[in-house]
Amino acid sequence: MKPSPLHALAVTLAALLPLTACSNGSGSDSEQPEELVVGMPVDLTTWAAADAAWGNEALYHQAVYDTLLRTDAQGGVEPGLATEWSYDESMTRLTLELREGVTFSDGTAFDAEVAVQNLLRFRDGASENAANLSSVVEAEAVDADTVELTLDAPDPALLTYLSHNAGLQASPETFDAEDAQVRPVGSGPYVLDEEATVVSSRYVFTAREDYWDPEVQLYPKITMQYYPDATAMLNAVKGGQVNVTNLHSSSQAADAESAGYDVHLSPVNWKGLILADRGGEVEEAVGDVRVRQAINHALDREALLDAMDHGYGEPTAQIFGPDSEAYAEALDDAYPYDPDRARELLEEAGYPDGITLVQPQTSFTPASEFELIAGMLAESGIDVEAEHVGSTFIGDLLGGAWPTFRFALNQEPLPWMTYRLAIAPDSAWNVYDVEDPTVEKLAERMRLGGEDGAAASRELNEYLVEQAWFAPFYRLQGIVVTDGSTDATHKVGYAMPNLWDIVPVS
Amino acid sequence: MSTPASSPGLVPRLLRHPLGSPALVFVVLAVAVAVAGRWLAPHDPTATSVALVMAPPSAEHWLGGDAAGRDVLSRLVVATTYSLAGGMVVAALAALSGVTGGLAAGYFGGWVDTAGAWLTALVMSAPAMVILLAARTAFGPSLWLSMAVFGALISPVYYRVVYNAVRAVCGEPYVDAARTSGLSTPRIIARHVLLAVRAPVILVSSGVVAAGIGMMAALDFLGLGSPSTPTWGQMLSEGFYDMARNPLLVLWPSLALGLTMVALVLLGNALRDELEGTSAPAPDGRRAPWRPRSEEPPRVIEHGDADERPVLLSVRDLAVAYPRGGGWTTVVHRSDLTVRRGQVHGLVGESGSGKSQTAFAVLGLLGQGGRAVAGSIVFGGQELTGLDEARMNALRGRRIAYVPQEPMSNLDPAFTVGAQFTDPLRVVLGRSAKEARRTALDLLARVGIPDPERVYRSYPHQLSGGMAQRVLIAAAVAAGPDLLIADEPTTALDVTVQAEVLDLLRELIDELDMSVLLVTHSFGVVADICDHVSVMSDGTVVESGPTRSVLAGPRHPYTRELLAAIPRGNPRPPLEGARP
Amino acid sequence: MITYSVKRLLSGAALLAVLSVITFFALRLGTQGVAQQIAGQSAGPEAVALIEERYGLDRPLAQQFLSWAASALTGDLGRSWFTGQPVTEAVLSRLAVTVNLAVGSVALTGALGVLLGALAATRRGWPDRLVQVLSVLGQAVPGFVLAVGLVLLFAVQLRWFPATGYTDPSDSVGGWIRSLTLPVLALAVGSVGGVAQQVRGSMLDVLRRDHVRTLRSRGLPRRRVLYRYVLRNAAGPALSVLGLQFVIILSAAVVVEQVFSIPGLGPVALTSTARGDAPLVMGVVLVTGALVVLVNLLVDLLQAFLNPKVRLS
Amino acid sequence: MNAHQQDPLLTVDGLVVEYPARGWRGTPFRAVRGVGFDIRPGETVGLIGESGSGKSTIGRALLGLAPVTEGRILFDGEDVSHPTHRRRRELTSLIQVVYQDPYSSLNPAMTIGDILTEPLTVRRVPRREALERVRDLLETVGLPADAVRRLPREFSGGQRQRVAIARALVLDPRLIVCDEPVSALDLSTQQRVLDLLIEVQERTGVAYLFVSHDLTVVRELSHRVAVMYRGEIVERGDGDTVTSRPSHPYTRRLLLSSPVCDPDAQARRRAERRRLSVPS
Repeated sequence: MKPSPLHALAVTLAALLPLTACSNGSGSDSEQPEELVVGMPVDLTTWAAADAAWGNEALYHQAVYDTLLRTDAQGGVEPGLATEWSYDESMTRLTLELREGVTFSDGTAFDAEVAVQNLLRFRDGASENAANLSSVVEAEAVDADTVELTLDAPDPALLTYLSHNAGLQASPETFDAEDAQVRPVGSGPYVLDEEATVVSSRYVFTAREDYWDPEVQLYPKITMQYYPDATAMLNAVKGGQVNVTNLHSSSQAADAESAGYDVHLSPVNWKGLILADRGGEVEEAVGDVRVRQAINHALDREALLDAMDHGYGEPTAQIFGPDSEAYAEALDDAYPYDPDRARELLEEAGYPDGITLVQPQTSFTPASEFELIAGMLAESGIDVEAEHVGSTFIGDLLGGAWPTFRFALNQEPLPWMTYRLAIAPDSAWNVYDVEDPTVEKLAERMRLGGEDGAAASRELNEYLVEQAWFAPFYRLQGIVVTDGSTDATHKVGYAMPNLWDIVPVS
Repeated sequence: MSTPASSPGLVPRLLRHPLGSPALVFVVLAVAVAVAGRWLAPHDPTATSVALVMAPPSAEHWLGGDAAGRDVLSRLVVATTYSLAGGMVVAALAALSGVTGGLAAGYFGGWVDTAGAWLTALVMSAPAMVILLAARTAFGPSLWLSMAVFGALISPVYYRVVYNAVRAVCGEPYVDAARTSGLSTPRIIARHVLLAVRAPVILVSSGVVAAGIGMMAALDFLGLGSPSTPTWGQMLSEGFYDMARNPLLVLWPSLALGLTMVALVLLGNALRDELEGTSAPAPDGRRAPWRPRSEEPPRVIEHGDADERPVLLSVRDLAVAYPRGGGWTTVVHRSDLTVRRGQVHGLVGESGSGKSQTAFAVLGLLGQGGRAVAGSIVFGGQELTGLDEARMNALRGRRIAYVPQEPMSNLDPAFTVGAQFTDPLRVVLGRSAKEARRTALDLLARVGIPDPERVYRSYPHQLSGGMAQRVLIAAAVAAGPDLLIADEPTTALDVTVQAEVLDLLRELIDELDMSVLLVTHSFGVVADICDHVSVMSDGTVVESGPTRSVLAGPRHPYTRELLAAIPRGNPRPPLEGARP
Repeated sequence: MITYSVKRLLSGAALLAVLSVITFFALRLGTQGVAQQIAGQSAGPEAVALIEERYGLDRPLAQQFLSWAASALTGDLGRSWFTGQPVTEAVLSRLAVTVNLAVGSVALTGALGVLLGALAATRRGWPDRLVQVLSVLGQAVPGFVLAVGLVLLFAVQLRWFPATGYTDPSDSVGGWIRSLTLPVLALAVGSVGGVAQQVRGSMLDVLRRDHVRTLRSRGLPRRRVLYRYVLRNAAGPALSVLGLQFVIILSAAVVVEQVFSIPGLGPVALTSTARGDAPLVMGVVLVTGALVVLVNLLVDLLQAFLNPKVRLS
Repeated sequence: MNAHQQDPLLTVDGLVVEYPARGWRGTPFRAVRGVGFDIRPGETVGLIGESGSGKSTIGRALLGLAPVTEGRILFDGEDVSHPTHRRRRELTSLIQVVYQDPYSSLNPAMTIGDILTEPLTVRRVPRREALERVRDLLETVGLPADAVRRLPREFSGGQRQRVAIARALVLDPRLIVCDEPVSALDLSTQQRVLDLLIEVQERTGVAYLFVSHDLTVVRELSHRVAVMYRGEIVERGDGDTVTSRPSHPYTRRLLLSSPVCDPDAQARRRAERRRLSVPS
């Protein structure tokens, strides 16, 4: 560091402060990793397995719980508590062989009966992903270590779901316990240290002895520190207080890099407009495919990427990511930026004077982004009015309050998952429950999987882009940073790696 | 006494204030920008352009563009309007509820007062952030709403100030006088009470506006602002978001915010200085040297004096002055005084004649900044002017003693009589705690206090005025001083008590063989106890001599006038037709 | 004294009752769709209905409040809707942190404020100017700007102190001090100037009073009169200001805790209010309200102790 | 003027003033304990007493500023001890007051003109007329006419007390309560203010209740005098008798305690007072 007046001042102050003697205490260079500190951008919703959330919260659960199956970083299904799995011919009956001799941290044994209960409780629970098991009609313990699931229709994503929250296995003792939300009892690699934990701030885990898979216990102790504030998170990174974290914003990547962190990028979400009222139920104009296409043409995706996310992403017009079978590179450029074409389309649709859309504006994203997009759309004759909303935003959104709105949705690893998330008539993000015969026909083919399923998913992608159900801007890079003592392998479709893919660097 | 805010020349006075003038100018400028912001802004502050995202300063866009590609300068200008208006809303709402509440509670008292105090406590114990957030979730993110709620939350600031001012004013006879003039309550409040709270309200307001602007910035920082309203705080928090890419985006709003708040606070300080008259006097370096008055006062008229006792105190050509503005206010000009051993010397004059200041000069205890600027004070052969602190202390504790005018205000209310009585005995005279206590109790008994033990343990407010004066006299004579300076020692007492205290003084003088310089305005007191008298007028001793001689044959016109003015006490004849 | 305290505590209890009514209804009327939020953004109507039933959100508001109040009176503040943590546990564990922070700041403010104020009153000159500058800065620089500045300098640049987080004294006393230093500074700098100015003002006021001259007339050295008599008389107003500062700092701590990611009451207050976690919000409001009531009572009792006139009547 | 037949202007009968206790359980403070006297038109009744004797409280009770607990106050035959709000305001034009402290009894922020016209303007007297009347009054009390535009702080204590007297006169009252009107003034101005009061009384026929602790001053002004001690009247009679040949021991002590400005006379007084106080 160059000597500067500020530095001189600091040195003077240092002389006055007796506390500085202990400032070299954080052993960042020690050889044996004692502890992993993970910075978490989201808080844990609940420990109750039946109500659990996933996505950004997956790390919390992966520390304490086992799932029936696991997915590796590339999305391949691997054994978890279930060692073998097989479907029948009709693809509606799934048999799982369970690992023997597994116990929960409270000593209770894990068996088929427990697994069945966990599955049914999740299906009927309050998790936002409860619908992931909606195809399961029946679950049965055939014997102590065999579970059989009966489905009402084939579900190509079921195995993946069982490696997520739907497959979480909690001790039956917690099922009706009052403190299930705060006191997890799982069979996983770590147990929660309740003494050291501060709910909604810091969660501390210690490695469990005699865990069946010691290979995933890479640290004796893990601390997951929740940073509600982006600035605080960045300060923690700059101050070297975390080993690994998922940054709030791409604007912080440069800071993290200059603080000596490795930056891992991977496309996670697509950011864009959901043109939800494609049936024209509330806003007639949005029901017209030409209007929706006009909106797509009105977007200068490159410019938006640079302006809003500093280039950390890839412009696209499709909602399926490159890791998905449905992905088609050509579709990224399906709607080049063309305000004139946009106006033409509007005119053809019968809106020569343009249209006006009302969109929700929240404090979750910077106001500047909203105005930037609104300004861009206005050039093509599409005026956007802001409606300011508070915490009821999500509920209203899913209730269909706004025909079009801006959001960022996960790019699921499997096309079927994307379908379940945002396309199926009963999916959460198809907020007006729009049902399209073409889409449904393709979905039936996807459901059966195989080559034809993959082909159908590509057709679906093409159809959705052509019909302009969405107006994506770009695929946003998820940014995970690791310090010098840590490495992480990115997991397809998700922001954070699997817990066991975060490893010490020797 | 408070000077009203409207008195001519507050603005000129502010402009002369060293920190007030730049602050005032800045605030006026900021307000002008706020008012004209809409027209001043070179570009549409909400227009976005991808090309302008994070653009560096250019000829077209002086301060460049922000993260959304908006013109930073235009936003800064328009944000001034919203930021200042937000601060104003805070102040307006806080003032509205605080002033109304404070007025009502202070004026009516009783249950209104109780209710007001309780409501204030309620508002103050409510967690501000939670309330702000709850209001925000309830009614949506509106800058004005948040500011109004914040205004309500800090209204106790006004409430307290107004309440205290009103309480003080309501004790003033002029409010009683208004009541007895037949003014209605609303009119009394409007005409008399409001006038008195105006100054403190103006003072508080500049701080509250600043607090409001600061709060707005904090809310924006927490992401709780109103995203559609451009404010400095919002620009700042957006700037923080992109600090690594473009630190200038933090700089501009910080400057606007910081300078405005500093200006407001400084303006408030300057206002306080000017309204409360606490502006610091110019430092000595810049003060013109003291000069005597141009016209020489006439010399003292000395009556013939047979007193041959040795001189104890000799004051010659004494002048006392206080710093005022860049110069001096002279309160004593050329004062001459001779006090002999064993003499009781009365120093008579009207208020403002400089008699007390002469006495304080002898004690070396002139008020803040005051000093003996000319002449000499010789006590027991020692020159007192220019004597260092330690030596003066040694004299004060032992050889010169002082009895003040107001017995109650001259005892420290926070300490028992015993504590403040014995402390000087131990520190100055080096007595042990036990000795000091015995001395004190003996002296308390000596000055005629019936139950010395009880008084020793008492706090001043538990004593009557006469009792307190006896305590002060006992404490003054504890060291057996050569000279006792008594400044109107009986003026605050009832006549019957006055007579007793004068008797006590007379006895002590005989007993301890001390000289007394007795400052008084009453010739009756002089006639009662003094063997010598000096008359002061307008800072000068005009006549001096033995009491009998001066009272019987005053020679100076002023003395004559004074003696003639004493109410003659001619009885008024009974009214015609009075019943016996 | 005891009857007075009991009376004050009763009035404080009434105050808390009113406060909880206001907060409850403002919050519940303000936040709709809590159940959706608890269930998660993609949750279907079944999951939401389940949540509503589980927490009794389908009942009329008044009924919800009464049942909350009934169990609150028995000392049971319920569990957070979102985290499921018992509210008493959540609030008290975090209160300890905030109180650490607030007491530290008030102590620092008090010590520095009295010292500087006394110096400014008696010496004028540089201490006087320092107090002026500090009080202007304290009022003019928003706490969060100061906090961010402190972090950038002392934590990020120099790495003397941790940038974020809080270490419990039971883990490491040194770590505890280190983790509190910057936040305490950030909070104290804002109020030191104000307190110093108050101390200065009331000392100058006391210095002008008659009894100071009388004490000096008995030969007591200036220094002794200042530090024994004047300071004692000026302590009352200073104490009032400190009490007020405690309340202000309690509010300001919300922002500072956010910047330093300190698990105090602030983040809980923010998130629980923002997402409408009524039981937790009520817990926060009750506990901070009670704290303020107690601090005010304490200040008044100390005040009475300092002022014999009040103490003895 | 035929004073023989005149009924009293003011009759105070069995007046008790109690101030409510502080706190719940304290006993109320009884400042005046059953006092009776009367004042006839154009008469001055002096009320002498030391601090805490209740003399000022009686004045405040007449003005409605202190609560009448028991007894009656008859003004011109009308019981005004508990008047309605409205009547109280009407009474203010009949009963006026001059306070002790000329510094605090005038609002420092108002001009003399505003202070003096205020009682008139609230009674809807046109401003012009009010100013006319005020100019006359300023002349009466011996102040320059340009005083209207000036602020109280531009005047000396004695002059301010003249303003206060003018304010009391502005409504043509029939009774003025003078509450220690000269005790805050310098010696040289006391006599002039006393002279003014007498002159005003002779000219307008207004009656005074003259409250003071100073025997000499009371003697100069009062036709009749009552001496108060601890809330009660201990002696009453015509001014000269009570103030120079008192019969009650307390009044005698009061008289002998106030010093005279002749050393020899004062020495005699002192000796006499000592003799008096020995038995007690």
